[in-house]
Amino acid sequence: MSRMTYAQASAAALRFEMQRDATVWALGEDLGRGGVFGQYRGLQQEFGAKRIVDTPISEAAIMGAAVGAAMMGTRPVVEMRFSDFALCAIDELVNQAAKARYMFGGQTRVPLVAREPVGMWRASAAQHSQSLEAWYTHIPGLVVVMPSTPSDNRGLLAAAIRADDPVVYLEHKDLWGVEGEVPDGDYVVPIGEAAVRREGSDVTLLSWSRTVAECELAAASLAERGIAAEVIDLRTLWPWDRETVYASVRKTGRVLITHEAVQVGGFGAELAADLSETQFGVLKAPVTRLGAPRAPIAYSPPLESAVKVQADAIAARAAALLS
Amino acid sequence: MSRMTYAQASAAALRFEMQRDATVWALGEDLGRGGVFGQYRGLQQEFGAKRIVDTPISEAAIMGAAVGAAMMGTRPVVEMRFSDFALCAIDELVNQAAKARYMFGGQTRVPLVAREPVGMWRASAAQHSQSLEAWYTHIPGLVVVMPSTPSDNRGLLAAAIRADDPVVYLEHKDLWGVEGEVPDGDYVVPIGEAAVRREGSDVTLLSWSRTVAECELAAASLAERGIAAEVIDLRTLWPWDRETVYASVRKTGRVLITHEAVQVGGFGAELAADLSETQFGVLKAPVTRLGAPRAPIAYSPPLESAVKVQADAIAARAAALLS
Amino acid sequence: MNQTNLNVTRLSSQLHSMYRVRAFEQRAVEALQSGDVPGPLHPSIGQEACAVAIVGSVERDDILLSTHRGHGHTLVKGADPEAMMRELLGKAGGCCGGKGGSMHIADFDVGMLGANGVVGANLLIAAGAAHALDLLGESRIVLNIFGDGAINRGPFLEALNWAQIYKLPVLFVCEDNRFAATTRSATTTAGDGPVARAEALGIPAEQADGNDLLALEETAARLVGEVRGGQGPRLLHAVTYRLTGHTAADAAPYRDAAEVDAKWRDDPIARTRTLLGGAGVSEAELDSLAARADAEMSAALTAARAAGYPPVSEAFSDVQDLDAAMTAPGGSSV
Amino acid sequence: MNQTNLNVTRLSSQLHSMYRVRAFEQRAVEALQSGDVPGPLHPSIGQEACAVAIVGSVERDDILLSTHRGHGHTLVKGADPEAMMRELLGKAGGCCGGKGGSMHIADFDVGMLGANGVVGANLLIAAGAAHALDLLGESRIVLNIFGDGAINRGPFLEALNWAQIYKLPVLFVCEDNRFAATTRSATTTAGDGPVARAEALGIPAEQADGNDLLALEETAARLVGEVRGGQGPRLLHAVTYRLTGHTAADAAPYRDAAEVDAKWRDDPIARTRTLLGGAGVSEAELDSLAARADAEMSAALTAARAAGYPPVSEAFSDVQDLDAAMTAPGGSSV
Ligand SMILES: Cc1ncc(C[n+]2csc(CCOP(=O)(O)OP(=O)(O)O)c2C)c(N)n1
Ligand SMILES: Cc1ncc(C[n+]2csc(CCOP(=O)(O)OP(=O)(O)O)c2C)c(N)n1
Ligand SMILES: [Mg+2]
Ligand SMILES: [Mg+2]
Repeated sequence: MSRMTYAQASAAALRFEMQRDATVWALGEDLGRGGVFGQYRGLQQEFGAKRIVDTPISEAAIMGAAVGAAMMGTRPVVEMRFSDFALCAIDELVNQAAKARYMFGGQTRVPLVAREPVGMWRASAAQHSQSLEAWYTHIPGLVVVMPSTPSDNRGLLAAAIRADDPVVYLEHKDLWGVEGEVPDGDYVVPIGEAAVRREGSDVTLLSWSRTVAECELAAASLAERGIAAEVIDLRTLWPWDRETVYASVRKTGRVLITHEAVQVGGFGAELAADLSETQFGVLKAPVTRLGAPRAPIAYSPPLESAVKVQADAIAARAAALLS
Repeated sequence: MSRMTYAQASAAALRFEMQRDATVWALGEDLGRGGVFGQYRGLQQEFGAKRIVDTPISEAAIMGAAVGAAMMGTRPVVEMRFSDFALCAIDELVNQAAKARYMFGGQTRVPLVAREPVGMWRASAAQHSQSLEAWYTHIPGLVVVMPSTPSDNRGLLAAAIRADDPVVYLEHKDLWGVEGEVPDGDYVVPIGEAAVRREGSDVTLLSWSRTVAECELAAASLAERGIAAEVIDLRTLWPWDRETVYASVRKTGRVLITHEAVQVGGFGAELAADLSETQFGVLKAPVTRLGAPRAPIAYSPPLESAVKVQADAIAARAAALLS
Repeated sequence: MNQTNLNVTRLSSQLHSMYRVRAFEQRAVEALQSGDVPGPLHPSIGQEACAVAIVGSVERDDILLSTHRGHGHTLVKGADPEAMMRELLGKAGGCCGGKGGSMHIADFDVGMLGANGVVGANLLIAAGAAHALDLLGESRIVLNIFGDGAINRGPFLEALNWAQIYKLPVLFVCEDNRFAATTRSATTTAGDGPVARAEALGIPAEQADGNDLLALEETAARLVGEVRGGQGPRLLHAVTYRLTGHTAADAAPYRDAAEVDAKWRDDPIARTRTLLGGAGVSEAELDSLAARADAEMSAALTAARAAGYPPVSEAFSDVQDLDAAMTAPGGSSV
Repeated sequence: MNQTNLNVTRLSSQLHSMYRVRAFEQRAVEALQSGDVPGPLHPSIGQEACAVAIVGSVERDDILLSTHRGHGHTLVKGADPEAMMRELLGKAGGCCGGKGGSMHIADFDVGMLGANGVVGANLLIAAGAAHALDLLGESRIVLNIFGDGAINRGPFLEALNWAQIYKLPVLFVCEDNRFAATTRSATTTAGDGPVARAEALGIPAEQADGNDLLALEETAARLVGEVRGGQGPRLLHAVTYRLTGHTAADAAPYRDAAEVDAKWRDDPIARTRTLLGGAGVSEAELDSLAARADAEMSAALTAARAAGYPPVSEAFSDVQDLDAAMTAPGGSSV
């Protein structure tokens, strides 16, 4: 175990994978200076400019080249800098990477990882704050991962790099500096397994990414009011861990799904729809969602906060499910 | 009233709006020869090449230029040819068009219409068959419209062109040739109003676009079995007509939501989540969805059919809700 | 071209190859008309010299990325015509198992990494394939063919810039058939075209007559040599003409019959045939090349027609490893 | 430049304008350091001649589209510095009501249609704005400024090709400060740069010293005249240098102090000051220009600091007309 930040944990994972497998490489803007969030710090010095590649501002080419390079048997780790800019490379990800294996009848695989930092962070405003994970869950061929802790960022990035299909890997910008204990050596967190962050029997708080911490705070405050909330960190959005989630819902009979993304059409809708249908008989209250309003994200801090899903609102909503 | 196809109805709408308002114009590839589906036939002859603009294969520029032109007070109608190619212009639609009004604090509007033909049609395979309406419903600032009949294509396209915000206007390729009676003159179908296509009290079949016709077939076959299905054509996905849908669900207590898009993360998830929550007390059965499996769309006809949501499956699912 | 220098054997084999491409396209169009091809078809009739001269100038283990109009390229790269025809008909045994169709034809065994349904997308994939070859220290190269319409999409700039800054082994080929669907690409293309654009990026580039098999081959071979020699990317602009419609369903009423007639007189097959005739090859021998090609492609079509469709379960395979269980009909639902 | 030809009054006013831009940036950086600017800030220190000479060469009712590094352009176009400063601080009365911040600064009243957070996106919007002017038969023109990093994104190609085929009234300006964030753009840019790329598209283009106010103005004015005259698009490549970090938080350790020191000796403000000094303007007069600018921008910052934040309800306004009721906290939910 070593203590490190979420950003450092991702660098440790990439470093380990690059040492382990010579076909792993990374490409993106400013990587040679450590990347905009320092998550590539030291790697170009260690692996050289051919494996940690500084690219032009050409998001379509970064992703498109990764598709070609992946089809040729390498494992590119694509850095999109802000997930918002990944919209400049959506054709390459959705029409090419996600479909190549299928379209060509299984002749090829596209083992790339698209790292796309998401979320609100320091008043970055409408074009630098989005969380569009729901889009990727809707696209056949894509795996969608959203780590919320340093150790998961180590273990899940390793798993993503080893996966043989394209993985959309969404780190949260507000988590880069979060510290935690991270296993050393060969450490992999399997894709598709949720983590129960806190056990409880009254209500399930289902979330991922930065909002998990808000759920943990909410659960603590609910505990003071005598409500035992179970907090589940989904970690992988597709394929998601039905077993763990269903077991929790069968126990609590109440679910609040929360996420930072816009609520309308968010991945919470998929989960709510699924749980409302499959757990119809066991639900003691309607499955409830709490996401952002359907508005772009403003720059001004009080306006930005107004659309952020926070512990108080989560606790209030959860409590309402029991009243 | 005139009898015309869905494609002709859209041309009639555009023609009427272009006669009515000199700031309306259209841009896209091959429009001067009528567009790939004939939906612009005759318009360049009538309005000239400056208002029906033949463009290069530059989807990003088509959409991006429309954003700039809309901010300058014109009303561009963007033709994306296949909604799949609109992925080459997603930054322009989602980061620019959808956010400009908000980001600039209300200083501007972006009254563009993005026409993006969707859906499976004649073995077009994975890159020419997608239905990604759910994506757009998730983006604040966008209106999302999906007409299913010739007369709606006349009236809704008119409404979309007159709207002051960006409208994603998704016609279904398999409907181009469908004929129907279409009102003449100044005809507008308000955005945000669903249509009850068939009344019934046992189960609500909620759908849009091409799948509405499948629901109508399913309803007819259910009627033979003594089940009275109500068929609702949502027509506008955002903002959707809660009043009409809620009223139907309150009446039937059972809902099957069907769409051609992939079920996971489809707009059906949003509707199911909303209905499961808001109608919790009145539901006699779980809200159920029927969409495509999470797989790309294959070329070979039997494989393509296998992922198509069709009347038989709809009827079977609906019947199961009553058993 | 001094006819005494003609390598008659080689040129005959190239003419045969052109006939194979044409016969394949003709059979495919026939199959479309008979209702056997369910999806769109973009024939390359009139552009066979490009396929034969350019694709013929790389090795079987080199990599090819092509377009929606890629049957000829795929065939010359070495793919089996019957597997291709099965693919066009959506049948089992198609080179993509019937899942891709004409627009996604591919045969990875012969280095053909796919046609593409998105104009311009293949340039980026090609740059990336070349990037991987460079990273892996391989000596193979990438051949990337795209149309005159593709040079106005952003990926053209991004891919060429990319290939040049990393000095990647890729030959970009703009196979210019003068049309982008129903639009004359000259009307939507600013400046002097792909050569000027490549040169502005520091990439040596050449234009050639795309219907002159021998000149084209000479140019392509030279550029391939430079790319293989590690000199970085090159661009070739091959000017040809699309003798038929954009798709097999397009009667192309937007151009004069006279224009097309004139272009038929520049048919690369006829030109090559004339060369061989001039070198003393008999009409009968030349006809037999055509006949052999026709027979081969007719047999391919017959076999494809006779083949069955893939099992419906194939609709749900090859999606991704991690959620096979979740890719069932009805999606994630119960 | 023959100093006897200097228009001292005009040049003094231009120097004042440069001082205003610099003072605005310095106050903004100060405000960031004091914690008053919540978001990212990209100062244009060292690039003031571009703002003053180029933006100064269009009219107030012409249209401007700029980048994330757009304070100087916006100010010269005529925006109110206090409204701009309020915007940077996210305060009520900001030119975007506090909703945009530095990266989305805009003032439609002075034809400034926005900075942009997506590198390269503004070129397409600019082409479209010019397209609308053409369609509406107006004589105004569009000025579009972007960085050296933007020329490697697809929109550069698509926008220039577009503007040229429709002969649109737009002046494209590559304000080349040698860096794209922490990367020297020369290392990721193939070929000879924006002039060569524009010329390959048939667009007349010129390079100029971006720190030489008078030469730059002369070139910009000429190109603006050609654009206004209906001759179609033009491109100007202004070569300058980013004297500070990419953002106000970037210490730019990736470049030598010596390099930066040398560039400070090319500071466009110092150069212009020298010209005026040579023409007999006293140090005291020159200092007073700087002092006036400092005072104005300090006042703007003081006012912005004193201003309140917009009401929280503003988070939910200006989204779209049709679903105001649905844009409530909690989204679509009950
Ligand atoms: C991004 C994109 N836009 C539009 C289309 C529709 N489309 C298919 S082929 C074609 C014309 C392409 O012209 P060109 O590149 O010259 O190739 P050619 O068809 O002439 O071989 C168009 C516009 C597409 N497939 N992809
Ligand atoms: C599409 C996109 N990719 C990446 C970024 C991140 N980014 C912001 S500014 C910048 C550098 C831009 O360089 P240049 O165009 O030269 O402008 P400068 O910052 O030098 O003014 C980058 C990479 C972005 N905003 N948009
Ligand atoms: Mg062409
Ligand atoms: Mg720069």
